[in-house]
Amino acid sequence: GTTTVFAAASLKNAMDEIAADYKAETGNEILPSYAGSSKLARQIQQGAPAQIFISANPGWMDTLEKDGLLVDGTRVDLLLNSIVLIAGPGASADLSVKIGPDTDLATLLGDGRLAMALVDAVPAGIYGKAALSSLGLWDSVEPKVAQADNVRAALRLVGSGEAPMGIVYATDAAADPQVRVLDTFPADSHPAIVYPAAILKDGDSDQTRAVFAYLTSDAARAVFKAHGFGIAGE
Amino acid sequence: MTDWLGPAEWQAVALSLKVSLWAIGLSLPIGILAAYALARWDFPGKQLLNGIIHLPLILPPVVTGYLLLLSFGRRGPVGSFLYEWFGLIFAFRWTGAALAASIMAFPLMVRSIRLAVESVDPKLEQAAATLGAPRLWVFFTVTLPLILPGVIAGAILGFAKAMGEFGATITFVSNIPGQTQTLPSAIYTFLQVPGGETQAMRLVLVSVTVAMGALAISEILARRAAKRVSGA
Amino acid sequence: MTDWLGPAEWQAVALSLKVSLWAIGLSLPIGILAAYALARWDFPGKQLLNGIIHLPLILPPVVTGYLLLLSFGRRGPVGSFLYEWFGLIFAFRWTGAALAASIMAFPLMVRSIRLAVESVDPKLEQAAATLGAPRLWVFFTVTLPLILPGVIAGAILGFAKAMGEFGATITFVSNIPGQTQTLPSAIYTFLQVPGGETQAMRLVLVSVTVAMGALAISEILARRAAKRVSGA
Amino acid sequence: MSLTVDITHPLAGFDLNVAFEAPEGVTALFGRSGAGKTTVINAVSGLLKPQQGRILLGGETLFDAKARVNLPIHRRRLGYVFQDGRLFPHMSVRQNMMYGRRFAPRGASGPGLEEVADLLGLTAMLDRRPGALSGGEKQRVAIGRALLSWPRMLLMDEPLAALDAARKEEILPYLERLRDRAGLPILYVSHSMAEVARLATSVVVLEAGQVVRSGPAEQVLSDPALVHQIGLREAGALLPATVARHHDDGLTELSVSGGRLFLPHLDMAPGSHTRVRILAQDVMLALEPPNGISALNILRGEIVTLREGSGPGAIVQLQSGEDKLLSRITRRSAQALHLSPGQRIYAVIKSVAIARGDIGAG
Amino acid sequence: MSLTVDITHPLAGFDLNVAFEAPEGVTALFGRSGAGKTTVINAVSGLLKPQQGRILLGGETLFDAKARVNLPIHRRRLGYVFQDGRLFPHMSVRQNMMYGRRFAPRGASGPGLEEVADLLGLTAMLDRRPGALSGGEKQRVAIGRALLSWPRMLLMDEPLAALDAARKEEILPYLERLRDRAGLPILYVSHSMAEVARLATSVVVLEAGQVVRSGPAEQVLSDPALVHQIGLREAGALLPATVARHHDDGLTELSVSGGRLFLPHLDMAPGSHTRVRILAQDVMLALEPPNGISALNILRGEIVTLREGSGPGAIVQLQSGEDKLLSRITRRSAQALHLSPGQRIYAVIKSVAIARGDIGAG
Ligand SMILES: Nc1ncnc2c1ncn2[C@@H]1O[C@H](COP(=O)(O)OP(=O)(O)OP(=O)(O)O)[C@@H](O)[C@H]1O
Ligand SMILES: Nc1ncnc2c1ncn2[C@@H]1O[C@H](COP(=O)(O)OP(=O)(O)OP(=O)(O)O)[C@@H](O)[C@H]1O
Ligand code: MOO
Ligand SMILES: [Mg+2]
Ligand SMILES: [Mg+2]
Repeated sequence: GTTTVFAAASLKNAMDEIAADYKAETGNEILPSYAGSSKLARQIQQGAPAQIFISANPGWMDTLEKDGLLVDGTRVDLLLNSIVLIAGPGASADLSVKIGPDTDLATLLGDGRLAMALVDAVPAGIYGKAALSSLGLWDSVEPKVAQADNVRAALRLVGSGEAPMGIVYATDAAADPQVRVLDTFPADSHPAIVYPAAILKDGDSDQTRAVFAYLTSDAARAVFKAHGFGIAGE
Repeated sequence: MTDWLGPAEWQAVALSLKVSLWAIGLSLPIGILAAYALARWDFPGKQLLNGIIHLPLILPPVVTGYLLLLSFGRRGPVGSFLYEWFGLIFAFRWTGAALAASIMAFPLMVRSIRLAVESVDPKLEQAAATLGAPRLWVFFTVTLPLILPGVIAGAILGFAKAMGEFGATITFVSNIPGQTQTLPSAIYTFLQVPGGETQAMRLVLVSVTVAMGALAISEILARRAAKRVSGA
Repeated sequence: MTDWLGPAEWQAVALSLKVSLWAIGLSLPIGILAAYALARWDFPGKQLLNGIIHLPLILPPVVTGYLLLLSFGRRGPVGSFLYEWFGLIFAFRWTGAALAASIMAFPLMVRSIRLAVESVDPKLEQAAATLGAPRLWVFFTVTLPLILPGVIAGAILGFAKAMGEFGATITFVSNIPGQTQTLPSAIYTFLQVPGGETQAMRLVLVSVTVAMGALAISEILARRAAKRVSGA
Repeated sequence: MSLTVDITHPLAGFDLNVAFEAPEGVTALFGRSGAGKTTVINAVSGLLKPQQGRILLGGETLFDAKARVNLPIHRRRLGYVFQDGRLFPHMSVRQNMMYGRRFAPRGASGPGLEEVADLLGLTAMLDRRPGALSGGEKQRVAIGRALLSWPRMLLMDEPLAALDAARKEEILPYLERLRDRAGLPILYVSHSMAEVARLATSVVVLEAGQVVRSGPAEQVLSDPALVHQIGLREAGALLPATVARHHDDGLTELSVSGGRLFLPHLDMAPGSHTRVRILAQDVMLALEPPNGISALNILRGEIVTLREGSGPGAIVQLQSGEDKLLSRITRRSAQALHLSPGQRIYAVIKSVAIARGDIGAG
Repeated sequence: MSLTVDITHPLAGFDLNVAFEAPEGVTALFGRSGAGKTTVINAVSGLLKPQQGRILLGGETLFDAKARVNLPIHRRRLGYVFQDGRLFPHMSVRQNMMYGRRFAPRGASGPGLEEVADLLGLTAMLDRRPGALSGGEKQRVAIGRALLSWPRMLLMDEPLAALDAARKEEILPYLERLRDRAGLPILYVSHSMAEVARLATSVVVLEAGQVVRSGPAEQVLSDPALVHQIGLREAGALLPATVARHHDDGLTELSVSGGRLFLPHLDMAPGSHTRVRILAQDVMLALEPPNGISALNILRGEIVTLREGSGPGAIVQLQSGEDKLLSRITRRSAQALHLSPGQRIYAVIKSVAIARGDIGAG
């Protein structure tokens, strides 16, 4: 049998690997469907044939929970992530930035742009804005922000040299040799970046529970870690 | 080639072709009818129909997909009706992808065909009528052959659009490999993850190749049709 | 109305209009030229040109945006050339949004116009030549007026597409309020957050209203042009 | 089967206001360019919906504005040869010609493709497309297409204008045979008086949308008042005639009410009725029967009217037997011969001037 | 300015293979439907690029396959009146007619819009679009458009086919004046022998793509061998004539080499040269000069040849002065009069049979 897992797009590499492992181990298939968390959540609201949902955004999981679409008690915080400030290929090698309330990010940017995901809509952008705000940097930086529709697009803006710097997930930055991580935002500068997971009411079955259990198994955690994620609760 | 693309990717290619061909095949007759009606008839609500046909072009695809999800989804009014009466399910099936593709391609098809209809000289249709041919016969033996270049152009535009459609599809039917993961969805997914660009570009290449092939065929067909129409 | 939409949203409406009008205005002449060339001339690489023009339709918009970024970005070969020689910058500017919109709209425009060119009887152009008119004059006084309905159809298709374009635009020039935040970007943003639907639908309504207005105007213009062409 | 037309319709320069009765046979619509001929035919065919009036064919109402009757075009079954061709560009000549055949009702009959293609000289080009045909070839295909739909009536708008004299000579007798054999009524527009005189049983003269004269061809064409409408060179009389006998030297003798006429051999049985056209300009007048002259045909008559024109010409109308003849001579001759109404006179007609083309089997 | 055409081009049914010289004046292309007339004109205009050969106009090479010369259409400046109209549908009649004017080179001159519109009866419809014109009106606009472009030469493909006799009568003299005044050469296609005879200085007869006869109009038209090509009814001779004087009763006296002819008043100064056409069927033969007959014109002649046709007719060619006349009579008459070559004879010609339309100012 197959189990359909709706997963935030940024989980693709890790989930593909886990699905392959799972199949090798059990012979059963995990069918992942990747898209933005908001899309997936809406589809679940409309009765999508998914059994498990992993969101990059606790907000959408809250919505589904309120709608009563989750199997009670199955929601867990599965993964953690952090956001980092990155520089592109154009930046001089000795550029180093330490993020703090005194960082003059606006000056560092010059007439360049700071690439972020949509700061009011996409999780990575929301976290980034929260971090900059709490550090008191937002007001000076805001006019220089270029918002992309997702983290990868923001990463690409930096990687291609279009924007000198950007704010992205650590997982994304780690995988792109074009960019260099300047610094990680302090964990307390923004709400914890967690990826909640849950079993959906329509999809509850033994098999689903087995897959869900596998996702929290050590084997799966190792894979997630290898892709740069943190494990919630560790 | 089989090595070059993984099975999931081949699946996406096959699915995209299936979805696009069905999308065009089924919507073409309706498109021709709509184009003919807009070009030749006057009826109340004509401008409204024209506007509705253009909507998918005007709206961001995500919105179209969202509206499709709301109306054709399992819980949506149209979706539940179709399911109860005809057993038709669109949501999260390849049929839904085809529906999304055909709706996105529809305005392109209709415009092309409508232009072609408008350039057919009604005098020829009148001549056919004086020879005793009823309207429908005139349509199939005179009008349709004469608008064929426009129909082909519309079909190929629509096919290309269907092959490239992504926003509405992923929003409406999600991105489930083998079921609703079309080429563009697969490309999108690759672009979402670190290091996915190369794989994405490989799929882009496949997509471009398929579409170019279709384009070339359509050009040949259209040229042949146009030659017939010019009467030489 | 001013209360109904916030200033940022008004900005988005105004920007979308500006971007779409520029996109169509500037690409229309090129579109007419390309359509004419494809319809009437034979030259090496014709099929290639045809293919390239259709690419933005075939590719998922994100890919088009990405390719635009690679070539028209500051470091891109075309982008750096244009900057050095003409001081033109596309990245993060509304000009880039217009470029993206025009490239996405281009295949739609070209197809419509090309169909119209193909339905112009070359005998009329020949007649003009026998009266002493050089080619360019023939084009502007005979061909162009006769293809006007097609040009208008192409322009309105393109305009509608430009108003709805989102994927390529946001990927290429991102989303900077007042600079590159067009209506679709704003709509998309609202749709990303739980509970944003109402606001999104408000903007959808604005977008639909604007586009329907444009559509209605184009219908009137096209009808007038078609009436002239029919010679009555 | 007769056609009744009584319609009013506004046009650019004037109102079309036409009422006439077209009896069996060929009714010619005659009039200057822009007089409204095509418009009338369009109304009969159903392509134009007149503002007012009605159109009846053989008792059936095709159109009646008051009764809101408007028979659809395809149910009228009128074979229309358009002034502007209108061939289907995407079909071969054969397909064009056979297009209407399947709509002929069961039991209908008419000429076959081979026969018509042969008549029209199209046999060699049946598989070509109309785009690469010459002007006259296109026109012939259009004629064939209308004939082969086996219509109840033919509407022909200058069908022979683009054709050479020889081809016309082949097609005209065929139309005559159709008219006579199938009783096929024909509404015929032509600028050529020769065609009209030959084919028409009845003539309707239009001027700026109004009927200025209509009636049997013999009457209309020999009306001296219409000479200027018809054109000086084309004016002439139509005479009913009977084939008397065939002579060994190839001449055919016809008897007309005023005497005998000799013509090049006619392929008609003795006793059959026909009519001949004698152009006013082909009739000389002589006070005495001339001798030693190559003209074989001399009819005795009496001058009815003598109309002097504005120029140096004069039109003389003669009574010869029961028929009226027209003669166009110079005023000088009229004076030299002291012509006056009531005078006895001889009309000298060159036999060959009564050309084959002017003999209708009517 | 003379035109030299020598081209080869493959067509659907045969190869076009045409060589002729068109001197100043009007050259008529005559031939049956599908003979290749339009194709020749297209080649001259540049619309068709012949496979082989060359085309020269007044010493300038328009086309030369070997030398790879092919002057672009718009630089040829030949006013083409198409067989199929080709009006610009989106322009008013006025705009259509004035379209070519701006391309006339500096220093060129020609008729004005008012003059041409008046001649063609288009003044009232200058602001209408071609779509709502009648067939003949369209054709007239096409003629006007070509004239008003002030071309170096006119190419006219059946320009008058859709027009009524009266309108033709107005346009033909105008074309003659153009031909004479501006020395404008005209290549003219027509199925009407009357038009050809009236206008043409030289005639080229085409048959299935080949030139079967070409030369000065007088020679070609009075060649008894071509009677069947031209059509029996249209055969006739062209005679050069000089205006002798005008009589008070409205007749004009012409002198031809064989004697005198009387015609309805001609608007030409005494002494001016012209030519008259005498149809074979309008010429009767008499052994003695007849008396008391309305025919004014009697020429003395001598029989040159006597050709009996397959039918009951015979074509007699006469020498009258320096000119040759044709007469078409019945065999019976020929026998009754004992006609034989060398015989002295009188040709009786009805004065009015030499119609205005057949007098060219050539
Ligand atoms: N659609 C129309 N609207 C208004 N007027 C028209 C329309 N079509 C034709 N006319 C005018 O009506 C008049 C009669 O046109 P019609 O075509 O009946 O003439 P016709 O007798 O057939 O002439 P022709 O011998 O030149 O073909 C013309 O003056 C023409 O300009
Ligand atoms: N494009 C073409 N390709 C091949 N054959 C052609 C083409 N156009 C015309 N023909 C043929 O060439 C022949 C000559 O055509 P053309 O148009 O010159 O005739 P025409 O003498 O003008 O006849 P008409 O008096 O009927 O107009 C015709 O038999 C015609 O079918
Ligand atoms: O695709 Mo996400 O929801 O922006 O990680
Ligand atoms: Mg007409
Ligand atoms: Mg021709």
